[in-house]
Amino acid sequence: MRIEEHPILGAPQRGRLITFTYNGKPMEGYEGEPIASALRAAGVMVHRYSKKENKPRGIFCAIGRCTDCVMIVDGKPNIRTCVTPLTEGMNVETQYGISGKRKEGSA
Amino acid sequence: MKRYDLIVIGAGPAGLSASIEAAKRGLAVAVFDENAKPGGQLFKQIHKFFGAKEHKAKIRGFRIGEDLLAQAAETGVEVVLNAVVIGLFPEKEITVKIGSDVRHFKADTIIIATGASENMVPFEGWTLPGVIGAGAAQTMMNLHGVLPGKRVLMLGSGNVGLVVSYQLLQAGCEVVAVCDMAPRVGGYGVHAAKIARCGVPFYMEHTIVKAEGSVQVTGVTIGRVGADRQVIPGTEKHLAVDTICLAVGLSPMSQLADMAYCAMEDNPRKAGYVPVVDEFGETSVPGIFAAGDVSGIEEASSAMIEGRIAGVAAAYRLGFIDKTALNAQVQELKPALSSLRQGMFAPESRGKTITKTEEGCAISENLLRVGFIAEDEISRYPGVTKQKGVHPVIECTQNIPCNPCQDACPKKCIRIGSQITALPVVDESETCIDCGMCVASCSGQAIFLVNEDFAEDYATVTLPYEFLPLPPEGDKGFALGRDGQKVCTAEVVQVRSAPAFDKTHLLTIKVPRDMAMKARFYKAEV
Amino acid sequence: MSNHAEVLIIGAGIIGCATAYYLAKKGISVLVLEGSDSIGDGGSSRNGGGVRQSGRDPRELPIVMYGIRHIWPNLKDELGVDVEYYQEGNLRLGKTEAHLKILEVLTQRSVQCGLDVKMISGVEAREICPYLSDSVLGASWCPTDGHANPLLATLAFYRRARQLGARFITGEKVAEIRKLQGAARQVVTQNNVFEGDRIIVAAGMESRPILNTVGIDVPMTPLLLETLVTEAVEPMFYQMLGTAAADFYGHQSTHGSFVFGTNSGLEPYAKPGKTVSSSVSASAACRGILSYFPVLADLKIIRTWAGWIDSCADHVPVISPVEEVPGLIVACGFTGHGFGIAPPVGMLLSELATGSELTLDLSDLRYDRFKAR
Amino acid sequence: MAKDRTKEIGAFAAAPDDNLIICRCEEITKGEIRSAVHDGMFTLTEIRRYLRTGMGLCQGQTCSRLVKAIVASELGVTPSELEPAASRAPMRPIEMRILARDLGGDQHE
Repeated sequence: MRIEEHPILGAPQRGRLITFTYNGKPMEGYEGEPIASALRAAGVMVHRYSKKENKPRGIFCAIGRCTDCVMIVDGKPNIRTCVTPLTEGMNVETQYGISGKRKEGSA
Repeated sequence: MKRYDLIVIGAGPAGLSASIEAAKRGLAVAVFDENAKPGGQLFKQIHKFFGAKEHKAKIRGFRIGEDLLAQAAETGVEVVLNAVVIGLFPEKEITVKIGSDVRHFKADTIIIATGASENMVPFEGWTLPGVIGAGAAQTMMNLHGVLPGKRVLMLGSGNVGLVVSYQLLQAGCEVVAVCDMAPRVGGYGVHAAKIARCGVPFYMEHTIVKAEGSVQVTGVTIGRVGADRQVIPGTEKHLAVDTICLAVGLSPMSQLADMAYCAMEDNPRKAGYVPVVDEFGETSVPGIFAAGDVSGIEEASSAMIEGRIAGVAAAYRLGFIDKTALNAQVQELKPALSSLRQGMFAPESRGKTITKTEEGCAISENLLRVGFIAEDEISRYPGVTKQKGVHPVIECTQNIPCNPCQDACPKKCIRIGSQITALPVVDESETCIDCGMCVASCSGQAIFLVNEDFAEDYATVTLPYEFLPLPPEGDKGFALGRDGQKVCTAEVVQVRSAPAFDKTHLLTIKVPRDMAMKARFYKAEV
Repeated sequence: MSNHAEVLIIGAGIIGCATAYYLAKKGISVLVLEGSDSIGDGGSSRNGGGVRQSGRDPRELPIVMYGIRHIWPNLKDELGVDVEYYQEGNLRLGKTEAHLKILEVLTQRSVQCGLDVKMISGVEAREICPYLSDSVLGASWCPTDGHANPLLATLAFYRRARQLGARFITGEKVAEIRKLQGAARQVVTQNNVFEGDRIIVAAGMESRPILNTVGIDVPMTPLLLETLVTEAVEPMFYQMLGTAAADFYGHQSTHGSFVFGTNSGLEPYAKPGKTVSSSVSASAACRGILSYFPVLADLKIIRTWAGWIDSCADHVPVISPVEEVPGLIVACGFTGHGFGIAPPVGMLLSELATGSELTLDLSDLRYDRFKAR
Repeated sequence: MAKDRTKEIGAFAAAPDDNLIICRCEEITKGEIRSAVHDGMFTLTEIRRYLRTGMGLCQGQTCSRLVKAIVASELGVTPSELEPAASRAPMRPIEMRILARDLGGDQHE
C-alpha cells in the first residue's frame, strides 16, 4: 500500500525503517510517520472497537480531528494514531471501548 | 507575557500570506500551527492552481507552499509547528500546547486562519474502517505516501471529490465511480473530464445505500434517488470497493472565533458558521481578523489574498503603515480577489442552475450529467477550431477564473482578454508552433494539440499526461475517448518532458485521422 | 395562548424546573420564563454535581438531608430519566494540619445536626479510594453523600414538568415585576406581559435586578466558577470529592469521564458580563487535582466551561415568601451549592406557592435576614 | 429569540434509519436525537446535554452539522435558525499533566 514513486511528488521522503509492536507482534514502519500510516501500509484497518456497540473503527479524517483512529499507545488509551509519530519500539494496541480489554464478540 | 504585534493561528495559505505581508511591514509576527508540517492543505494539493498570474496560477499547490515558507523565513516570521492553540481569550491572549507544555502569548492583533473541516454524511455502515474523508485520502497519499485503498468509490462531485479522484488515480488506485446525489456535477467540468477520460464512471442522482462489510469495507451499494431524495427501490447497484471517500463539502473551522466572542453568522453562501468580517477581514472584536476558509469556504487562491489583505490591515491598525498605503495596497489586492469570485462557480452562483456561458454558448449537459462533453457538443466552444496543421483544441467550456493558457502561447494563438472567466478563444489567424506550452500550462488539462494532417489518413493528438509509468516513444496501445472508452489503437510518437512543463508530460499519439477529435487519452496495452 | 398561569416562575434552572414539576404534578398551571435560549443554562449546567450534606451550613442542611432521604433515590423512576445518582459517599480531603482543622470544625457542626459524618485518617481514606495520593493526611467522610448528573437532572425535571403541562418559554428576558392592586401579579418581558397569582423568582444572579423592580434586594455577587470534563476512562471510583482547601471538587460520571469544578483563586476579580473561562483556571484546577490524584495525570481534558455563581452575603440561599410584596416568592443566592438541594427546594417552593403546609422550616432562609453591622 | 416550548411538533414517529449512528464518538443514533426533540430538547445545547452528542473526544467536530440538520428537520425550521453549541477550550484534548505544567507567559524555563 506504499507509494514508491509518485508521478508528481517523486519518491516519498521517509525516516529510517524501525520496528514497533502491534498487538504484541513485531511490525515495521518508518520513523516519524503517523502510526496510522504504518498500520495502513501493513494492512491493519481496525484501530479500535467502539464502547457501546462494539463496532470496528479505523482512520476517518486522518488529520487528528475526528478521534476515530485512537488506539492504546504505550499503555495510554485514546491516542490519535493519525497525528502521532511512530517511534522505535512503540507498543500499539487495539482499543476496546475506552480500554485495552477485549469485549465478547469482538473480531 | 511574550507579546507579538501579530499572532496568526494556522500556517495554511491564508495564515502564511497574512504573516508575510505583516512581517514585511515591520510587525513582529508568530504563526502557530498544530500540524508537524506547515502549509495547511497546500502540501496535499499537487495539482496546478487556477486563476491568473497574481493568483499563482499553473503552479502546483505544494510549490506555492514551499514558496510561502521561504518568504516567511526571509521576512522573519516565527513559524511554530506542533503548536496547538487550545484557547483564545480576551485581551488577545492565546494558550498554546507546545510539546508537553502550555504557554501563553499575547498580541495586539490576531488573525484566525484555521481553515476548514470536512463535512460528513451518514449512511448504513459509515462507521466501518475504509470509509474516510476525501481529505483523509489526500493526506495519506500526498503527505504520507500511503494508499488509502485499492478500489475507491468517491461520494461527491464537487472540486474536492473530482481533484482527489484524479489524485487517487495518479497514486495508483482504481476509482470505481464518482457518485453524487445532485443531478449535475458540482465541480469544474475540466476536473470531471480529466477523470472521465481515464474511464471513471459518474453516477449522478445516486447516493450510498450502504457500506458493506462487517469488519471493514468490502463493497458498497448505491442507488438512484428520486425527487424526494430517497433511493428508488430496484435501482440499487453493488460495486466492489475497499474504500469509500466522502467529499460532501467543507465547513469553516470557526470555533476559536466563536470562543473569542466574535459576532457569528450562519451563512450558506460561506458554507457555514463564520465570523462576521468587514472588507479587511476584521471581526466584530477590534484587532481580531479572520482570513481564508474559516471566514467562508473558497479556493486556496482566494485564501491567500484574504490573508494578505488582513496582514496589511493589521499593519495599518498598529501604525506600521498609514492610511494611504493601506488603501493603495488593498486597492491592488481587491480586484485580484474579486476576479476569483466571478464566473459560474462564484459564491453568488451557488445553488443557481446556469445553462449558458457568458458568451452565450450552451453548457454541455453531458458534462454535467456524466462528466465529459459529448461529441456533438464540442464544436460550439470558441477554443475548438478546425485548422490545417497542428493547432490547439481547448475543451474549456465553463466560465472559470483562469487564464494561464493566454500567457503560455508565445504566438498569441489563445485569447481570453481581461475578463479572466471568459472562455479561451483560438485565434485562427495566428500560427501554432507546436511548442506545447499551452497543454502543460492548462490547470484543467483541457488543451490538446491536434494535427489532422500528420500523415496520410493519420492524425496526432498531443495530450497532457501525469501518470506512471510514462509510456516510451513507439509504445503501442489504445486511444480512449472523452468517456474513457477505447476508440482505436494508437502509437506514442513523441514524449515531451521539460522543467517548464512541471511534471506534466506531453504525449503525442498517432491515431487514424477520423479519431483526431475523439482520442483524448492514452492507455498502454497491458 | 393565554399569558396567565396560577404560578409564574422566572428562571428555568434546576430550581425553576423542579418547582414547575412539583406544581404541575399537583395540577397547578405553571408558566416558566427563561431569559437564555436553553433550559438550565446557568449554574445548573456549570457545577460539579455534588449531592452532598457534609460541609453544608446548618441552615440548609435539613433540606438536603430530606432530599437525600426522600427524593434523590427515587428521582430516576419519578422523572423517567436516569439522572445518574450515586450515593457512594463524600470525601473531603486534607493535606495539612490546617486543612484537618477546617474539616474537623465542619464535621462537628454537621454531627450536631444529626448527620452521619466523621473524620478519617489518610490510610482510611485510601482504603475507601485507593487512587488518593499519599500526601492526603486525613478526610471527612460522609457515606450517605453522593453525586448526580446536573445536566440530565435539570432537563429531566423540565421534561417531566412539560409532559405534565407546565409551559416553558425560553429566550424571554424579564424586565420587570409589576404589582397590581397591592400584589405582585405581572411579569413584563421584552415582548409580553404575563400574569400569575404567584410569582417565583429563581433566576440565579439575574434575580437581583428583577427583584429590584419591586423594591426587594438580596445581597449577592457573581462569582466565576469553572467546570472541566475529561475523556472517559474505565470506572475507578464513585465517591464525591472535595478538599478543605476548596481547590477543586468533582467525581467520575456514569459515562466514565471525570467532572471537576474549580476556581483559580482570582475569580472574584473576573470581569463581569460574558462567562469567559479564564486562561489560567484549567491549569490551576489540574495542578490541584493531580496533587490529590497523581494517577489521573494522563487523562485528557476535553472541555472546560464557566458560569456565574450567585454568591449570597452569608453563603446560604434565600428561599422565602415576601410578605411585603404579596404573591412574590424568592429562591436565589444558592452560592454554588444549589444543585444537591434543588429537588427538595422545588418541592418546598411548590408548597409555598400553593399555601400548603411546609414540609421543612424555612425561617432561617428568609429574604429579610440580612442585617447591617 | 423567544421560544414557546409548548410548540406542537407532533408525536415521535419511528423511521427506518433511526438506528443510524450520528455522533460517532458517543454512538448516539438519529432516532435518539429525534426522540429527544420530542422530549422538549429544542436547542442544540439541550440536545448535547441530554444525549451527549458532540460531548465525546472530538467535541462535535464531525457530528454537529448532522445533529443540527436532524433537530431542525424535526422542529420544522431551517438549520440556520438553530444556534450552534458554544465553542470551548481546549480545542483539542489535552493531558492534565500538560495543563498542570502551564508555564504561563513566562519565557524562562
